[in-house]
Amino acid sequence: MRTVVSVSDTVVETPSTITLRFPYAPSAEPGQFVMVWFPGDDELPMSLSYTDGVSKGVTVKAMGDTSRRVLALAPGATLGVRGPYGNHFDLTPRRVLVVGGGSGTAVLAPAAEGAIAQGAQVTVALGATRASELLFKDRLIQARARVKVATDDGSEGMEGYVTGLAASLLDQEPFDAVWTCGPEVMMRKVCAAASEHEVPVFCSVERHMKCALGMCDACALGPYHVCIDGPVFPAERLINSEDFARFHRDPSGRRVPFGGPAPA
Amino acid sequence: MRTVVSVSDTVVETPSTITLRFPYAPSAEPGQFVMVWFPGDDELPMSLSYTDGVSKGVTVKAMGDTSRRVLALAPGATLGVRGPYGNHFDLTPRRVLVVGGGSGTAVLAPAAEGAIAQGAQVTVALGATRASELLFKDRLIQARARVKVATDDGSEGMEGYVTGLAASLLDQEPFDAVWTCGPEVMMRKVCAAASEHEVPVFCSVERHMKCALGMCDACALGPYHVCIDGPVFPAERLINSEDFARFHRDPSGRRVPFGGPAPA
Amino acid sequence: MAELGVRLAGITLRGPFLLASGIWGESGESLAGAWRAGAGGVITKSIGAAPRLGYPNPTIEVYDQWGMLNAMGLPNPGIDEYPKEIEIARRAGATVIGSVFAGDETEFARLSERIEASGVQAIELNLSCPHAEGFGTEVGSEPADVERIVRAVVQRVHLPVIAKITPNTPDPAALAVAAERGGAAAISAINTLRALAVDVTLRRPVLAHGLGGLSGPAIKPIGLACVWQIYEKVRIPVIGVGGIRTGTDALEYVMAGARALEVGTAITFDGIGIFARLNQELSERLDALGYARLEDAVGAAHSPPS
Amino acid sequence: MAELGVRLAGITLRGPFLLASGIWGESGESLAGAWRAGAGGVITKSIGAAPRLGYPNPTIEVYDQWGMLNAMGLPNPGIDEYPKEIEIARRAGATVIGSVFAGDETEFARLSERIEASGVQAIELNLSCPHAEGFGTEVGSEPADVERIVRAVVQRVHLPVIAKITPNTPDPAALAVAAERGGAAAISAINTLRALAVDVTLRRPVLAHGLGGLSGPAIKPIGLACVWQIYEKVRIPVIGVGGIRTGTDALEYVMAGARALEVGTAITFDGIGIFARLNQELSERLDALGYARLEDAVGAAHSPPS
Ligand SMILES: Cc1cc2nc3c(=O)[nH]c(=O)nc-3n(C[C@H](O)[C@H](O)[C@H](O)COP(=O)(O)OP(=O)(O)OC[C@H]3O[C@@H](n4cnc5c(N)ncnc54)[C@H](O)[C@@H]3O)c2cc1C
Ligand SMILES: Cc1cc2nc3c(=O)[nH]c(=O)nc-3n(C[C@H](O)[C@H](O)[C@H](O)COP(=O)(O)OP(=O)(O)OC[C@H]3O[C@@H](n4cnc5c(N)ncnc54)[C@H](O)[C@@H]3O)c2cc1C
Ligand SMILES: Cc1cc2nc3c(=O)[nH]c(=O)nc-3n(C[C@H](O)[C@H](O)[C@H](O)COP(=O)(O)O)c2cc1C
Ligand SMILES: Cc1cc2nc3c(=O)[nH]c(=O)nc-3n(C[C@H](O)[C@H](O)[C@H](O)COP(=O)(O)O)c2cc1C
Ligand code: FES
Ligand code: FES
Repeated sequence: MRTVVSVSDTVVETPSTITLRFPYAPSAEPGQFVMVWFPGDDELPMSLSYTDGVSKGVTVKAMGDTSRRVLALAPGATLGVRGPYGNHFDLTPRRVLVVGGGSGTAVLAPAAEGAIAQGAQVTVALGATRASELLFKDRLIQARARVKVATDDGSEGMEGYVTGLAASLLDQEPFDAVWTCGPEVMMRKVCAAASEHEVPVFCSVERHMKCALGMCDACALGPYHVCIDGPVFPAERLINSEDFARFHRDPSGRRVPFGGPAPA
Repeated sequence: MRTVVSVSDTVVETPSTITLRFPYAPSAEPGQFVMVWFPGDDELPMSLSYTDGVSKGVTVKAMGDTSRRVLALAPGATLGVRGPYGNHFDLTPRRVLVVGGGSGTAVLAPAAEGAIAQGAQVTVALGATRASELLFKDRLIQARARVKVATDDGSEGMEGYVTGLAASLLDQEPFDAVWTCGPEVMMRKVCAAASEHEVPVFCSVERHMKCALGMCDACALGPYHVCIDGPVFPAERLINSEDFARFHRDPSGRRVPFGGPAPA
Repeated sequence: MAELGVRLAGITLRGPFLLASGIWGESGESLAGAWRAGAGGVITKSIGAAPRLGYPNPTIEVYDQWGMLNAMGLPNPGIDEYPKEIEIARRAGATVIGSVFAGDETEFARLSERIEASGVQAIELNLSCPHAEGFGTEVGSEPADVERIVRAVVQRVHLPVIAKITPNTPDPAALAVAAERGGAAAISAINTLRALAVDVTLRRPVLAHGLGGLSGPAIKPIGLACVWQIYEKVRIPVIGVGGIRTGTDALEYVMAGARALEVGTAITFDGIGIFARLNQELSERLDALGYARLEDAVGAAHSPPS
Repeated sequence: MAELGVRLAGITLRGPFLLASGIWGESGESLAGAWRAGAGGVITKSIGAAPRLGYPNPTIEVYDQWGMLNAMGLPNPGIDEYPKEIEIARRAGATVIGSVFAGDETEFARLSERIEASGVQAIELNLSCPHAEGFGTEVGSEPADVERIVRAVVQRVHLPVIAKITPNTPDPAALAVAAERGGAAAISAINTLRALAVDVTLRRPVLAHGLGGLSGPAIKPIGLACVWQIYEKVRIPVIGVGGIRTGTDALEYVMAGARALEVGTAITFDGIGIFARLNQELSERLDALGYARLEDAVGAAHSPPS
């Protein structure tokens, strides 16, 4: 069921982020993810940052051991890929606000491109810790999105969190939908801001994944399995959840607070 | 892989022969056989005596324990059926001599009908021990075959073996092909008679069968497996064989002479 | 409509299809979801003494529609945390069976007491995981071990104890007989078959753990043989598991001797809606064959109509 | 083109794909036919002391493309008649391996002597048929039994002795180690898995014998696990068997530790032409991965590239 592919191109997007392009035929929609096996290392869920045609791509942020090693991969490296899995963004809304925090933009970029190609007006609130970590800014501009930037340290655009930027955009103009991906505390804030204007929000959520087939229960989030019922959820499925932005499950299945102690 | 079917009709064809009709959808050609499971009893290879449409049929001659019990079956009896298996008669020759001995006619009748439907002239040399054992005489006449009869006891038609009848027909007129099924000694004689006139002969051969899938080797006949390479063989594959009309294999795989001692 | 409810080991199941251990079984909400989808009962993930992360990914390999290989490595939140999840499932009204795994009879007994206290209605002992060092088949392959473990548990709990048997054995009935002797109230058969996949391009096993367990349609014939053999040797009820995907699969198990059924891998292929479909299909099958109650068909193939 | 010839247990095989015992193996002409079709060697049907009719039909059940169930019941012409068949295969130039089954070590030794005298090049002991009372798994499930039988044979014959191991065991490597200790020159793994099919309409097992053995693609993951485990514990070569249908299947077995392969059920699905195709596919696969010789890939998955 896995296809072993050879990396055709690598692009270092930011000091901590790399895009791997590889030939992978199965068709995919923006929002879907694949399980990527880095042989000898882990197999990890990764959103497709390029969904069109055969040359798919994932954009990986160095987080832990495996993803740090991914940063060093070069063309010719072999990966095992399965998927795509999960649901995807509905690209029909006409005026979309995209709110991306850090590597969350990986999954939002192809969605923004897809919507624009269908005639939508897309505004992107792009956030990062600092200017050098802004992901896909040029790509989004080239796709004719209107890109607004916020950085924690003010090295580019607005100083502060992207949530503030998003809130002010929502105050200024009407949107038909908000798409967001990033840390759940960030997404919760985006949901709150959008709900004031009654704009529907779709959040791409991450949970620990093993099977990606709706079987092992690793990715359980309330009554949902993120791998098959998500990763894209309408805000109303999340905001009243006890877990959203508060708890996730570690690989043992223990419900642990975000940022809480690592399991034994 | 088996379909359990319910017998829709039974026709007692002769004192020792019964036709069972049952619904069975897979398409079949005249000459092919099915494996028929009589639950609680054996599973046996049986030529399809009716190949057209969904209402297939087999015509069973009481030989041993199981087939004797088959004679008592009534509509509503359940059977397991798998197949059809094996090759079939080529129905293109224009002038065909059909030579049927006893229950061998079961497989020849649908072939004769099929050829006639395609415009062939079919002559049938029909043999049996006695008049009451003549199989499918009326059916063949109704299909517009020219039917000639021989019985061992002279109770109908020519007195003597059907091989003599066939030989005189071959002497009298030209044929493009001979189809035959019956005891192998009979078929060997038919082959000999036809070869004098250089008419190609096709024999439907029986061997002990278990898998019917070309695996278990039970039906080995020289380099062939009757279940997948046959049951219909051109004479030239048989006449120089050491086994044809001389040896068969018992269920243990032992090569034993026809009519020889039953295995321990 | 044929009656699908069964009595099993002293408990009443509203239907015969149980959620198999290890599928949708780590979180209480998932257990509740399987119950709401029509499961007759839900079996928890096998729970151990301490939280366990399981093996690294890749943990699974899928073979088209006929099978699946997994080596999850018995990840579980541990017995201290897990009762919270059971509580959620119970509040949803589910009949919950607690599954536990351990390395010896002392730990099995201790865990069983703990899980009993959490409000489950029966306890299934995982004596059969084929790929976890020190657990599963490693403690469940010898009849004497099975008997000793079951007895130790039975002496400490009041709930019915179900022994889940491995198919990686020459004689599954001997293991079942040992469990019965030890006091088991029922047998489940089977767990997965030890199996492996190799990626020839990468020159390594596909699963991070190497060896895993095969489940899904491909193991149904093996599960049926185990249930058949066990049914002939024990008096306690047998729960059939392995490759069940249709009502006909279920009925094969029932006629081979199963009184209830567990469903795992098929959920991956068909979604949780499979429980409703299985109830429907089995009921129709029974009706067509003239059975008023599922229980009447149990073991039917051992004395076929003449 | 990668070199497919292998040395195995002192004999040289022109190619790694052997005809598995029980398929095309009752008649000498069929053995010769498999050889002409490209088999690297042909293994006879398992031969016993006396002619044996086998079980009544139905003897097989096919599961779509993923598996097959059989209970032939070890039909065979017996050791007195069978050498004639071997002679026919030998005259065709085939490398013939004689398979024998017996109920105890004395009979195994006697049959092995007889089959040695008939001119085979190696002897495979069927210690693993899962459905013949008194034979197969019934004598081959305990390491001590395996060791004793193999030793009794090895003491009486000069040919290399191959022990064919059952997968119906918690520890296939223990059986292989026992065989090695007894003097086996190679191990084949695996035979079929004990299995059953029930016809729910007829309320009875499908096979006349009830229990049978599962073969074909579905058992490949199980065979791979056995070969993997055995390879880690013995020094003698391992022959992989179970579900091989493509060159990739074969290479999985090779990388798991097999030096040669047996092919059975796939012949039913694909015809005897499968031997030519397998040689071709395996050779291409090896070329693509940069292996000059099949032997270089043996066990490769045990030490993956870093
Ligand atoms: C649907 C989905 C899409 C994702 N898309 C992307 C993406 O496009 N780009 C990107 O950089 N990251 C993405 N991630 C997150 C990514 O999978 C993890 O950040 C990455 O696995 C870190 O791996 P590591 O081994 O380096 O970290 P580790 O050192 O193993 O752990 C660091 C953190 O990574 C997370 N993580 C580790 N293993 C997994 C796992 N199997 N499943 C989920 N999270 C895990 C955990 O939160 C863990 O605390 C996605 C996750 C999900 C669930
Ligand atoms: C391709 C093929 C087509 C056939 N078509 C017909 C047909 O249309 N009508 C018909 O009456 N008969 C047909 N037969 C023969 C029929 O299968 C046997 O005569 C029948 O099986 C006798 O069964 P029994 O159990 O009553 O006999 P038994 O008492 O078991 O044995 C009597 C004889 O029947 C034969 N026989 C038994 N079992 C088998 C078996 N599994 N495979 C082959 N032969 C067997 C043997 O020659 C045996 O000596 C066909 C056989 C083959 C191979
Ligand atoms: C991913 C996965 C995890 C499993 N985990 C457990 C477990 O924790 N405890 C257990 O007893 N069985 C476990 N099993 C085995 C199943 O409960 C079941 O016995 C087996 O999968 C056969 O049934 P199936 O073919 O319906 O899946 C697991 C199976 C799978 C596929
Ligand atoms: C119809 C059939 C008959 C078999 N007979 C024998 C036998 O006589 N002796 C033996 O050692 N194995 C026998 N086997 C087992 C095969 O040799 C082989 O080990 C098994 O089928 C797995 O390989 P496969 O999946 O390629 O068929 C038989 C298998 C089948 C399907
Ligand atoms: S990752 Fe296994 S259920 Fe979602
Ligand atoms: S019946 Fe088995 S090979 Fe023909």
